[in-house]
Amino acid sequence: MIREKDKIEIYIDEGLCKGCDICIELCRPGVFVKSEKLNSRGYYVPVPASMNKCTGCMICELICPELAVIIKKNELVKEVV
Amino acid sequence: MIREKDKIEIYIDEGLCKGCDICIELCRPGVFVKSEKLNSRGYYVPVPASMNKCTGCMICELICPELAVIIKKNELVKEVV
Amino acid sequence: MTRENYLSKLKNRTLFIQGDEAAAYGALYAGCNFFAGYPITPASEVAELMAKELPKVDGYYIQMEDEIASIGAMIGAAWSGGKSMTATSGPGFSLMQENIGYACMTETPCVIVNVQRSGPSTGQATLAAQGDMLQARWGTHGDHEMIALSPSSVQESFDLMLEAFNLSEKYRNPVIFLLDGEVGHIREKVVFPDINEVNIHPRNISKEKVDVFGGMRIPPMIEFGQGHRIHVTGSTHKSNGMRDVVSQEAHDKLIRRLNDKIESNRDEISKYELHFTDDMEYLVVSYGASARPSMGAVLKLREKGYKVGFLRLITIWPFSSTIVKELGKKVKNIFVPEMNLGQISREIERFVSCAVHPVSKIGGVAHTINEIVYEIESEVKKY
Amino acid sequence: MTRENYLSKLKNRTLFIQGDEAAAYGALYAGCNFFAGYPITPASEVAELMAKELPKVDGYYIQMEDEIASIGAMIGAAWSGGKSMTATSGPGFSLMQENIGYACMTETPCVIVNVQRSGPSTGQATLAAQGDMLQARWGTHGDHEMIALSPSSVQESFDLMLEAFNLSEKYRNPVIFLLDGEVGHIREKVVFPDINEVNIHPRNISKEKVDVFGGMRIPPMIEFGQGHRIHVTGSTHKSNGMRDVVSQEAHDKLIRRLNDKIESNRDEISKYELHFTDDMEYLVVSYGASARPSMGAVLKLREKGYKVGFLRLITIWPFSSTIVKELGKKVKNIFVPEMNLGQISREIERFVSCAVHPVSKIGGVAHTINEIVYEIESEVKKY
Amino acid sequence: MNIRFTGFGGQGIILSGVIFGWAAILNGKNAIQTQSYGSSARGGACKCDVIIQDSYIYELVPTGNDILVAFSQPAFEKYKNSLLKNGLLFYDSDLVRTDSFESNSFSISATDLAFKEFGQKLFANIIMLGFINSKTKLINAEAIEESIRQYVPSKFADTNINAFRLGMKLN
Amino acid sequence: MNIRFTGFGGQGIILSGVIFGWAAILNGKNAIQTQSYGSSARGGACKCDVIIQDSYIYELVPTGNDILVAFSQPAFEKYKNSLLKNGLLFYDSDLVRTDSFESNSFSISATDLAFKEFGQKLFANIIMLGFINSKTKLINAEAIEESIRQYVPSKFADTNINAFRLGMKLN
Amino acid sequence: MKNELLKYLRTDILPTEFCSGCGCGTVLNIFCHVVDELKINPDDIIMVTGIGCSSWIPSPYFSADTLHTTHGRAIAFATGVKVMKPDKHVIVIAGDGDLAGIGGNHLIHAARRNIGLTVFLVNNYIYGMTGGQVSPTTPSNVPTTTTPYGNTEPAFKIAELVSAAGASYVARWTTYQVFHLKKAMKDAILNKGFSFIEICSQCPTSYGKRVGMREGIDQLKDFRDNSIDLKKTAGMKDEELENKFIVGKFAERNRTEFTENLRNINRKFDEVPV
Amino acid sequence: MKNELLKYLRTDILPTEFCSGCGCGTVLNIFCHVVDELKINPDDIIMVTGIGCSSWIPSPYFSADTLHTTHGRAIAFATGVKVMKPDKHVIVIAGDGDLAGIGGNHLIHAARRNIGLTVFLVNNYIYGMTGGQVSPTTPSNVPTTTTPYGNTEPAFKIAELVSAAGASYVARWTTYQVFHLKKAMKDAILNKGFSFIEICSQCPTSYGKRVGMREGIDQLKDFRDNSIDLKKTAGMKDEELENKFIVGKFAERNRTEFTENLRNINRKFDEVPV
Ligand SMILES: Cc1ncc(C[n+]2csc(CCOP(=O)(O)OP(=O)(O)O)c2C)c(N)n1
Ligand SMILES: Cc1ncc(C[n+]2csc(CCOP(=O)(O)OP(=O)(O)O)c2C)c(N)n1
Ligand code: SF4
Ligand code: SF4
Ligand code: SF4
Ligand code: SF4
Ligand code: SF4
Ligand code: SF4
Ligand SMILES: [Mg+2]
Ligand SMILES: [Mg+2]
Repeated sequence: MIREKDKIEIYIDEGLCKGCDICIELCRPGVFVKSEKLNSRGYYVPVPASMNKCTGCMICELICPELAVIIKKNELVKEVV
Repeated sequence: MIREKDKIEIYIDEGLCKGCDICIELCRPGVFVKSEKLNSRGYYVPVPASMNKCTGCMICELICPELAVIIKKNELVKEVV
Repeated sequence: MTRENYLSKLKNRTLFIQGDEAAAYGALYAGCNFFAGYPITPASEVAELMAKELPKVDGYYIQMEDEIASIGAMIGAAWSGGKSMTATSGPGFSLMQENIGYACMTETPCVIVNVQRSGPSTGQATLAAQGDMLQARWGTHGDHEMIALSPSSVQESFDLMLEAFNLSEKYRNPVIFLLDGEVGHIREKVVFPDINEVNIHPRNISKEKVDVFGGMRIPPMIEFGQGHRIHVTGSTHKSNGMRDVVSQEAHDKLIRRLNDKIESNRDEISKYELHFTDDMEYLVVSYGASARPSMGAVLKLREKGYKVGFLRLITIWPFSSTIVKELGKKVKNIFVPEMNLGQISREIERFVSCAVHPVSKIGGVAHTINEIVYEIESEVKKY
Repeated sequence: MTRENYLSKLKNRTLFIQGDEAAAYGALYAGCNFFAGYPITPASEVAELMAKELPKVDGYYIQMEDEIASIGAMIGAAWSGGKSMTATSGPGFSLMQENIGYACMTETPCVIVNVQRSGPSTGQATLAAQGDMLQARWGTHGDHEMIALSPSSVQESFDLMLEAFNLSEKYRNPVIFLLDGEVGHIREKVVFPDINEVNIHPRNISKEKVDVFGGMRIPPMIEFGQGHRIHVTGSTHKSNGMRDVVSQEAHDKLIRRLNDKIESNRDEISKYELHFTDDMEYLVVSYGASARPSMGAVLKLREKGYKVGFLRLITIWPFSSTIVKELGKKVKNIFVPEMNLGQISREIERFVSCAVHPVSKIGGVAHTINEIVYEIESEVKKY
Repeated sequence: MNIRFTGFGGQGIILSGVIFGWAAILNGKNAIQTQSYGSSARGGACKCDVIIQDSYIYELVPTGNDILVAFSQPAFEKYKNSLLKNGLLFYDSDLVRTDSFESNSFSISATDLAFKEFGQKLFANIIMLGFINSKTKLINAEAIEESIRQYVPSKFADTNINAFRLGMKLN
Repeated sequence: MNIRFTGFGGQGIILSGVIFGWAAILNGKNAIQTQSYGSSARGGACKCDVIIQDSYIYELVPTGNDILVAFSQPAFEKYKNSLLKNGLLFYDSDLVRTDSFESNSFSISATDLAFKEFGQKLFANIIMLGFINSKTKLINAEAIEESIRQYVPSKFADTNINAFRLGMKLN
Repeated sequence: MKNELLKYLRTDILPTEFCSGCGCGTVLNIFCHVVDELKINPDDIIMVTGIGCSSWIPSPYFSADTLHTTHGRAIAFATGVKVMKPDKHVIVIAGDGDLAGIGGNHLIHAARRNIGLTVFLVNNYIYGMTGGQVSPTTPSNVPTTTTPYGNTEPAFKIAELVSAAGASYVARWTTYQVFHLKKAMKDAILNKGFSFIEICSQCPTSYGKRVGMREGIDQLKDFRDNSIDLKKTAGMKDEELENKFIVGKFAERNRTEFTENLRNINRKFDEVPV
Repeated sequence: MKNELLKYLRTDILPTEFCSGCGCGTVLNIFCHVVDELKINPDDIIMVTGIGCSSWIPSPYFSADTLHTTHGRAIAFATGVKVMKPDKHVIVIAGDGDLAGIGGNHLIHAARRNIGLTVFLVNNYIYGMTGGQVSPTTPSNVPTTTTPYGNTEPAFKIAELVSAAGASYVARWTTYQVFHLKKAMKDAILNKGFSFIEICSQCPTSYGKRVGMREGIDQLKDFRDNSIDLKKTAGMKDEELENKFIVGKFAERNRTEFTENLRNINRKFDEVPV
């Protein structure tokens, strides 16, 4: 069996994020969860909790009002399990 | 033979007319002709030369830009010829 | 609800509100029943309060597509029986200039509030200024006179708005209500009077068909719909309202009368407040928000032993030249704290021969008492 | 066709044209390559000539939907490398006020022609006036300085337009060209110069990326498309153009610099003409069309033995206060013939302590020589 | 020398003045021309003044006219009193009745003539120019013809010159 | 007595000042309240000043603050120097770090507390009001509660009062 | 013999100052007929207008209360009038430059609001009063005093635009179709919401002569020969419709009138106990 | 890790001053993607804007030559820019109040002229920056700070209006349809004439909370649930379409661009012998 690994990386720029939850709510597979603690600017930022669910649909990156979500699609690293 | 007489009266208010010829040109039966002489304001006013041709269509009255044409439709006076 | 019912509910109430809101309440007391406006900081609060309250007195608030439409609708309403007003700030006030001239020319009673913010252009939109004092006088093209008032506190914003409507009716002229963003946005205590204690100048409407634009210095008005088929125009007109755009005499007669009705009543329209002017050697002249720290400074300077007097202008236009001339003769120096680079100080220069010192501050922050004290002290010490 | 080819065809030509047209030709000589406008009597002739001639110098005439759009397009063009202008009269000038402030605030070189007609409001649209002299100074909201010029003949309308463009480039400020309907519509002889004899002040464009809004009193410009990604705003801004709409210092620094660049060059900008002032006892001050019969009157009074001097203002704003102050000390009376109810006479009052007499005439007809002679004689005889 | 042309808009009143003014300049004089009209493009009364002098012109408003040209009754009524004593009145006899007004006056049927000779009432003003010049000899005819060619559309130039020459011949 | 409330827009900074000012008036004092904010409705720094005096207030701009309330780091940095010697600093400890700044200071986790106790960060400002009043006893609590009821939407009045009372109890 | 309809005019200033053959006079004429036939008392009419030749139809000629405003602002002023005088017929007659040029924003916003104004826009394709500068309705390529080399801009289709803005009654007719125009004017006046007619009208002086039609009658013949009924245009290509006058009714919609909405709010407060 | 697209922004002033969840940020984000994907050098872009929150997308955030004008006048200023710089992408981004309220006239006239501007109107249904007053796009009955008893006016359908005015490319999308919006922005920028996109966008602070949608995400869900493809609306009744967001392409027409017409005239004079 061959598995794709680290296909997608997700970054949240905490310095930009304003905790609007849009990425959390609109990611269909539900990749993000809300952080537990306020960041220094008073927001609960999203945490990409289930990276492996990510389909790479790019919605979160495109819709984030702060350009705070970065989806990196790396070349496929396939490994034999 | 019965003829309708004086069915329609046509008046031109020379004090208002500006000699634009619109009534002359748009009257289909050609009731009006142009006067020979300038009036005191420098215009050749129309003269209803062939009253009997008038169909009473009212176009001249409605379209005259100076409200200078008056079409009076009297009760029909029929006379036997 | 009738206006009376509404006002009886307000009577004797104490509120902690902004100058903008007090101005709006003043308008409601004055009988304003029409407001057309367009949002702009720091004047939007006037509109918002009118939108909420006008329906309660069977009046109408409408928001137009821009300030030009707003003043237009306001003038249309005034000729249709409305006591009407609009409110804006610098950018909108600039846009209204053409039709301010129209209101002068047609002798339309109405009130235009300009809550002055820091300009020119968009400037610092949320910060206060007194930068439109001369624009209020000269902003529209052609020769004209103007009535403009400027309150120094929230309570006065209320009180003076009544006066603004009364003057507009009495002189059949637009009145500019020159709030500054400072007084407009401060919250202070206001107490509403009993409507019966308030003096309302009714519109002078003629039942008969008369000349609405001449025949006397301030002719009566007629309202649309009275059946008099009047003709109102911003073009030069005869006393019956009909255009005469070619004869020199018609223009001369009309425009001189329009100017004269204000100019010849200058002293009657002019309102001001005097303090310590009997024994003064120096005079401070101020108005609006600046008058607050100015008065504070005068008190402080008096404590320090300086013989300083104070003139607070309430009426800005027509300019209170009589008192300024008179006071100017008594002093060596006049100091004029203003939130601009010196506007009213220029007007003062026309009437006095002593030295006139603008005490200018711009950038949206009111003078402090100490700043004014310092400026005056350092000048006075030179002698 | 290149501008040079075009102008070489005009060189040494004598034409019998209106002041409006001469102003337009002046603009073409000055290198104007963009005109945006909206028709209005008595300024339409400027537009009509530009519409015809601009394509010949590869320039652009556009007619916009109103005057606000016209001045907007003009400012946009100026930042895009255009030498741009617009022309209007009172009503349109009032509408332009907001964006005149924008042009001041953004230090946009451009020329705004106001061919003054009889106001306020629509007034007498086809008749001449000088009623917008103070509006040109104070029409837009907020503190600002202004440059304004006023020609007295058709030839001067041409010559001074060159100056207007040069001043706008030199000081990076809008320049108001205050024609009056009289000079604008008179036809007189004009002779066009050789382009090589004409002095054109080039736009000060920086090739490098620099601060375009500060750092020096009159910073260089940058043109859109140079790759410097500049930010131009009518809000208060720092020297790099970025908004700072909260700090008092930013506003104070910017606005004082904008005022200072004009104010401190007052004497350099100020142009005027003096006659018979050496031995005078009375002074006549006038400008624009009024200066013609005024000079005629001075000549006539001199013939009669009165010691009258004459100051013709060419620059209106900044006001020529230095010479006025100086001359004011020499005389007992100053007479100011103007086609308004006394506007420049008010400004004169600020700087002199002698009596200032407006010689006002409104209603669209220029003063006659005898009218001025009469006014002056009857005043002078009182003494 | 002050000359005033008056009439309705659309009669070429202003053009007459412009042509005359430029002709004066071609003759080496100073001239200014001013005009005024009602606020509609056509209907109202309209006047055009030309001041011609040898020296620089300070006076912008003629204080009295040496010549008055009238192409309409209202214009005549309005301006007749501006004529100086010994001034000359020219008018279109079809359009203006001078009744008891006393002056040195000259008239022709310019408008009717124009319509009948040249098919357009518009040429009346040029016929009148010719007539005036034949009576006054103010400016030499060549200068006026040159000026006409300068100011009328080239396709109508010849007709206008003919109209002018017709006017010169009238009595 | 000058009090300055500061933070981001949207944190109820201005409301705090208004409530405080009106409470002072209910206590028979003179008060003026002024506010300033950046030009966007929310993002920017925002401040609200309340001046309370027994006499008429001529000074419109506080020349130093007796109390500074800080709900954001930028606001704190910007305004900390306006605090008078011996002035009191109140701040939200989740949002502001005061580091080496020396003053009499008091802090609570107002925002986190509000979210966790009342489900909305919005109540932080009212919790802070309670906290301030418990420390300073400037105005009697009844007047503040009356003022709160006056200024918050009635359906949130009780929650706000609870928030206020929670703040009063904090240490 | 005098025209009886002169009773609707301010007769002391007749004849009009319009040029000979100008369509403005025809609009005035038909409007008088309409008022007469609808038996509207002119005391119940408030005319509002702007600046331009067309604006002179009401100001000064038609004898009713008349508000002659600044250029382009008639509809804005009329809005204030209508709010305070909802029971009057508030009628705006003005030109293409005035209403669709400088005043275009007020036009579309009033249409959106559906305020009960009746607006007759006299489209003569030019700025007439100022002597023939290009207007937003001047057809492409036409030379005018400010487009000496031909107009570089396409023209507005005003009726279509006003319809898209939301007006409840919209039509276009020319001064040639006098009977249709008369009927449409009646419909417009009787409609409760915002009613708009674009009236294509001749201007021999400032427009006609530019396009080879020196006299008013020439343009009228053009209207006659080149008008096409809106209903017949379905499926026609843009090129076929070029230089045609598409006439007919463009919109008739049932929408509540703006000032009624305002009064409904006020009525709520009638019942509030004091 | 930083977003590579930040290179298109003036980063020293980030984070933006937009409220949390504001759609303006999304528009900015997608616009950066578009510029990147089209490989446009920002030096070839001139951004022009007015006053309002939406106007802050270009001013100050997007890093290109930027002309931040007065309220409502962006398109007028941009007209002058485009005439002098016809080879640049002149792009206007501003709000509903700015472009369709006070600036409505410039909008329709620019559309008529078909001048080669690209205009993105961010319709948040409110005057956001001034704190939530009714705008010409606020739906009827919605309460705002200046319509406390509900909006008495119907809303503009801006895309439809601009199409009627003559624009050569017109579309409407919401901030939810990020891919469609991205594609449309590309089409608009590449189209030569006047291109216009109405972007329905959330404003939680000044609008959403008034209609029970306190957070940006609430309005996005509304966009998601209530958008309907223009192509599917044929035959649907007005009532069915109420409160729906009709999205899609409204116009795509081949018309000559305005500044090209101007240059064609100038070219004629190139050949004139001196
Ligand atoms: C603010 C302003 N700008 C310009 C003018 C000059 N002006 C007067 S009428 C007019 C054009 C009128 O055109 P239109 O509305 O089409 O009327 P028409 O004369 O063609 O009937 C213009 C531009 C003015 N009076 N006010
Ligand atoms: C002439 C003028 N009038 C009013 C204003 C005040 N003003 C600033 S932004 C704005 C509304 C902005 O609304 P919109 O364009 O929809 O932008 P948003 O903030 O909603 O994105 C207003 C009315 C102004 N700056 N200038
Ligand atoms: S969409 Fe962006 S700003 Fe909003 S929570 Fe997610 S990362 Fe933060
Ligand atoms: S790319 Fe799509 S699936 Fe992946 S986190 Fe973003 S929204 Fe979720
Ligand atoms: S239409 Fe009227 S104005 Fe024209 S010629 Fe006939 S009567 Fe005279
Ligand atoms: S009524 Fe008809 S037929 Fe009779 S004269 Fe008039 S147009 Fe001719
Ligand atoms: S210029 Fe045109 S619109 Fe004006 S009156 Fe003459 S023909 Fe009529
Ligand atoms: S007020 Fe609305 S549009 Fe403005 S930044 Fe906040 S959410 Fe965005
Ligand atoms: Mg027209
Ligand atoms: Mg908006």
